[in-house]
Amino acid sequence: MAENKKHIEEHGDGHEGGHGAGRYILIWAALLVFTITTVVTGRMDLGSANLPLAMVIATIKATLVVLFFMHMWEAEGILKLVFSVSLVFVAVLLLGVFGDILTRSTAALPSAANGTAIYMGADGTGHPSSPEH
Amino acid sequence: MSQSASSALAEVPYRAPVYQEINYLNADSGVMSWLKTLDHKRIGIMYLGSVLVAFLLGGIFAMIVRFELSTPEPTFIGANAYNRMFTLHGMVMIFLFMIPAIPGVFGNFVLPLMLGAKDVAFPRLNLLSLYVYWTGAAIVLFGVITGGADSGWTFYAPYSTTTPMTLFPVLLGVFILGFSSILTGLNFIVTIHTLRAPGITWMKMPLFVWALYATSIIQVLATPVIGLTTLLVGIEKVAGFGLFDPGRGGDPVLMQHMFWFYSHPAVYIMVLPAMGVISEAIATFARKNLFGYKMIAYSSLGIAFVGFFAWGHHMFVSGQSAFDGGAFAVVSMLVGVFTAIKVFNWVGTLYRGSIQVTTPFVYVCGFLFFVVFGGMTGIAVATVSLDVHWHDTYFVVAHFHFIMVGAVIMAFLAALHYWFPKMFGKTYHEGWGMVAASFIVLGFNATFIPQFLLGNAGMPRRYYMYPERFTALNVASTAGSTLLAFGFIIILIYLVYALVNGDVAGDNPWDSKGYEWMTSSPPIKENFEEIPNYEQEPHTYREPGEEVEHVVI
Amino acid sequence: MNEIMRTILWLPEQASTFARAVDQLHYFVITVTMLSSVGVGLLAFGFFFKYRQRRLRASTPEVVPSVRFEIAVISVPLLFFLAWFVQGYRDFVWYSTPPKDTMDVYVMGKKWMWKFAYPDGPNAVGTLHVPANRPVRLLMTSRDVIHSFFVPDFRIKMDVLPGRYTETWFEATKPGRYQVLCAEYCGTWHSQMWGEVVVMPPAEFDDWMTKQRAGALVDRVDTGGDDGSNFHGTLVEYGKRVAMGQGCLKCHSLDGSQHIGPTWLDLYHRTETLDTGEQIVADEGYLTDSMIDPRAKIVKGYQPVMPTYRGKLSAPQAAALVEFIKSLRSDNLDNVPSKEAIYEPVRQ
Amino acid sequence: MSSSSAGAAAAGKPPGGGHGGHGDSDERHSHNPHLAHHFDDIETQNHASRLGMWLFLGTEVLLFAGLFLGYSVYRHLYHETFRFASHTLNLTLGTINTVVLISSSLTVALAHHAVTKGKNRLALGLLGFTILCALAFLVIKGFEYNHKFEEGALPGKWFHFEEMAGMPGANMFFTVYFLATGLHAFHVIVGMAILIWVAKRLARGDFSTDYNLPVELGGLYWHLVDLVWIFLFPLLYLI
Repeated sequence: MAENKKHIEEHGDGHEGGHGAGRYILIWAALLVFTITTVVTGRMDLGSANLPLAMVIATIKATLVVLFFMHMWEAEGILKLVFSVSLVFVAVLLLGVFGDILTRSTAALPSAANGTAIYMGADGTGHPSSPEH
Repeated sequence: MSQSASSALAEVPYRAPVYQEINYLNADSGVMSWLKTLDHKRIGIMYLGSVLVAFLLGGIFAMIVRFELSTPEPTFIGANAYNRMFTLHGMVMIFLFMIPAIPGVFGNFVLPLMLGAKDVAFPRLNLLSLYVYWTGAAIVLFGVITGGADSGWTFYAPYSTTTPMTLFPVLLGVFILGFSSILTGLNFIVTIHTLRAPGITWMKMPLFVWALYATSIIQVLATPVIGLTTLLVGIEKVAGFGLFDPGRGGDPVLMQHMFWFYSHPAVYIMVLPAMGVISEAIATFARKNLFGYKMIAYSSLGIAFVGFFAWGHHMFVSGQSAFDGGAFAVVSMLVGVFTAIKVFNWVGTLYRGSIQVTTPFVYVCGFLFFVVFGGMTGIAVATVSLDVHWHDTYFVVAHFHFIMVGAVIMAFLAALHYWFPKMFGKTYHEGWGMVAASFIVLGFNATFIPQFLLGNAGMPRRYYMYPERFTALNVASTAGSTLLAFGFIIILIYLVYALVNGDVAGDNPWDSKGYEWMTSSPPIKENFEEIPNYEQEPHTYREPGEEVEHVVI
Repeated sequence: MNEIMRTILWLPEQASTFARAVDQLHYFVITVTMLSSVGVGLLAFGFFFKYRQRRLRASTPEVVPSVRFEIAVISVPLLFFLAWFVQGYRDFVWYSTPPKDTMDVYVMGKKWMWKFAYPDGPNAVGTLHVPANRPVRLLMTSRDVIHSFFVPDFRIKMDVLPGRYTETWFEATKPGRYQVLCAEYCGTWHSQMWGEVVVMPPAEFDDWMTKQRAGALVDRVDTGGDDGSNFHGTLVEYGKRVAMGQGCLKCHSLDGSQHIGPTWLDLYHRTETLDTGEQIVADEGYLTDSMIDPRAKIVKGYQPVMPTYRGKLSAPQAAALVEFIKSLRSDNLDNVPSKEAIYEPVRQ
Repeated sequence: MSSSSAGAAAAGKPPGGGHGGHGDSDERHSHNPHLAHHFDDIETQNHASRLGMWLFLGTEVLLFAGLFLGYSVYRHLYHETFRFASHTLNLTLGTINTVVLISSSLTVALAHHAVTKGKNRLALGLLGFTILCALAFLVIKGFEYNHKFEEGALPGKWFHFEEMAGMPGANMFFTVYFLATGLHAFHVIVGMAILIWVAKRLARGDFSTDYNLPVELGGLYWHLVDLVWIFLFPLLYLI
């Protein structure tokens, strides 16, 4: 990638360094393969492994798109920083909320068994609005 | 051209100030030249007009609330009208005034001047952000007039989704205002990265620029979340499907998490620029280098970052888990430390200075007291066990008004007076300035100190009627607010007079070394005839080559 | 000392075990806060006099902080803050972990009243009787929006949410009457959503409880035959209950929204155009007629689909419905607040 | 709506600045019509535009983060229901849509590549294909929505999905489903509008090997649309 870096410095917007259209097609093929993998494995019963597996595949796909289709691989450092920071704050948001959800007592969760039963419906009609009452 | 660059020492003969005849104000004429301008200075001026109208409206709502509370029984408006009034007061003050106030007005006006740039990076986006602000404001006001909103500015579900009032336009307006804020922040970040004049390195940026940089990061990262939250609440209100309806297994506490994920950092969107203003003004009026420049700069970034981890301290008794409460509480303490660093450095700047006593400096002093008291009561309410009693009482109301009014509005007024000559090339009447400042500082204390005691005594916020035992303190608070309002009226009068009939200020009436003063006042349309030389740091009052005493404490 | 500080700070009585502990920390925190803000203010003021400008464009020394100074300004506040946090969090954990042997009371918040229910005792609206020196746990839920159960004298507060239970506990230390306030904004009469905790000496409380149970058995009223005689709310509240029970709200909205039938919001004294083109004012007579013979006068734009309620509604019920409709005004969103304590008979 | 204008403005900024009223006041820069008066050179200006675009993409990420948060919380609370509900969605259509979006991402990247190589006609063709893909995505989504409406899966008071009657949180799944895919579809429409605008300018001959930033930035926005879908697809359709 060293040549690419140099190339950018020389031309500023020259993101098209040493690679051609072939690389894009290669990435696209990889994305398709991953898509098929995730579809096939997604409906298998892998127990608790389904969610992590699907997320790992999605993350790999997203990384490929960001790095190569969006040229993050050869982008200036600040652009990398901007995008990573936004991801960090997504993590912060999830962390703060799950710190609450995972440590709350069961009765204080909205899914508490009698939750909907004691709730009279926000419109005060006394008819719980959910179909699952 | 810059006048102060070479004229420095006292023996320079006195020259009568001159008014820059050709400037950005009269470069083009006609209403359309304003509405279609891409000039950051004119956009700043239009923001100033807009936020002042918003402030006036918010102030009127506040006075209605205060007068209603002068007796424990209904005084002159009904319960629903009262509920609308405090909602409007909060919404208008926060979304229409506080958030755009300092970045939109002074950020737009002085940021490029401080960076030696001819404009912000995206001038069209800048104008668009003003139009988006107007659109959002118009929709909020439309919603207020036709439907009314009585949910409080926090629009907690499920109250907000079930109130009979049509809340949707107001929520939509807030959503749109968010875009204006994002555009401003995005523009500032890019400007600071790409348009610093040669010589202005990161560590030579004026502290106001650092503050705006930190603010912009929050604006860009936090605002989308409130946008989504208002959207979800709005959709739930209108169509009945959102994420927060307990009747369908939804979690209203999730809504509070999402709301405060933005709204706690939003406090720093308001306060950080205010702190930037204070850094600038205190260096100018003490005629001294800033004590601990780097610490102030880094603490701005620190506040911006840590501010994102503290939102849960608004929810200690909301049904959030005790574990999460503790985690958020301990992070909140860190924010306090960053603020403390800044305060020590400001006071340190005054030490051995040559202090020029002016109206903006009075506001700076007011700010110092208020920010310490407001900030430390903030730490007090972040102390979990104490917050159990204080949460949702007037103690909290008083605390955040110390920050919002005591810190932000003091800084806004300081900025308005400090940069008034920069913006218009005229000076206001110092005597009246002092009178108004006294009214405001005294009136402010008289309004909000009783509210701390009310909170201690246990009066919850958003109360239309209250038990008899709270009467005395409420009357005191209402009386104080009258003084406060009176102070603002005086300011309005003398500033309008100054605009029309004020004395010529000259290019640099305060003898400041700030970068924004290195061009004429008011500046020409292109900001600079020639990019100034930025060899010296922005807050250094030592002349080039001059030997001064070097003190380390 | 405690009393002096409490008076200066306008704090209410300390009527629970938690209140005393919290107030100690409160005094410490507030004292430090006041001292430091006044200190900073005075320091700034002092500098302001000492170093005021004596000469135009005077040159000033360059003062910079040493590393030691920087460490000090970071660590001293941090130490204070963390100390507060540690003490505060310990108290909070105490406050959020009820002891094992509590007396449980169920609390239901609804616009704009508090309802208390003992697992095997009476229900009460507005007043909660508890014994002194015995920990009481409150299991709280809301029927509509979020409320917050706040007793200043106990220094306790907890949000009451719909669709789930939150809990709080306290141990009252002195007999007396203490006000309950709603601290989470909940609509028109949020400011009147008051209740009372009556703390009684333990022996007296046991007596009271026994009496309640005995009396309740005698006066027990079944819920069948709902003719209003056993409903202890206002007529408007009764009307609301009737509307829910009869299913009126399946077709008529209360918030002005369009539905199968005309909305009840602002219906009273509204001028309506009938499908015959005739204009009428929806007064008590029209409203009552419409329940008994709904298809006689149909408002323009609506289908004649409402069944008759002749024989299904008693006279008091019809009157209560009319009263309820009258109360639905967009400028007066609901009925008046309940201030008085109302007791409901035992339901077993 | 405002999101669209913000996106378009961010993408369209650099050339816009060049057409700005006072771009010609400075003689030094008259050689490059795309350079705005307040930038020293075109590299800085392009860097600024790219930075602005990435910041905007960052805000988009945070916008969707709120919905992903909602999904995660309710999935945690009602995981059985969510698992069941995801199986009621049409996996075939979802997979086709994924392939369509990934392919459109490829073609938009290739289009930019072609412009930098001076092959404007090829680029126009590729952009046209991308826009067609976007349209196809929306049409397929429309069919899916229609089917779900008929089944009564629209949440709130319309919810009467018999297959899932009585399952707690069923309504929440479809709320997340409709809000997330709806917001995503809205971004597809915005992205399509941006690409049409870029294609129009490309056809007019505005872009060359030297100046093609709007193609790149429009492409970035489109990749983001793809990116969001890459996560939405497994979460909603698979697990």
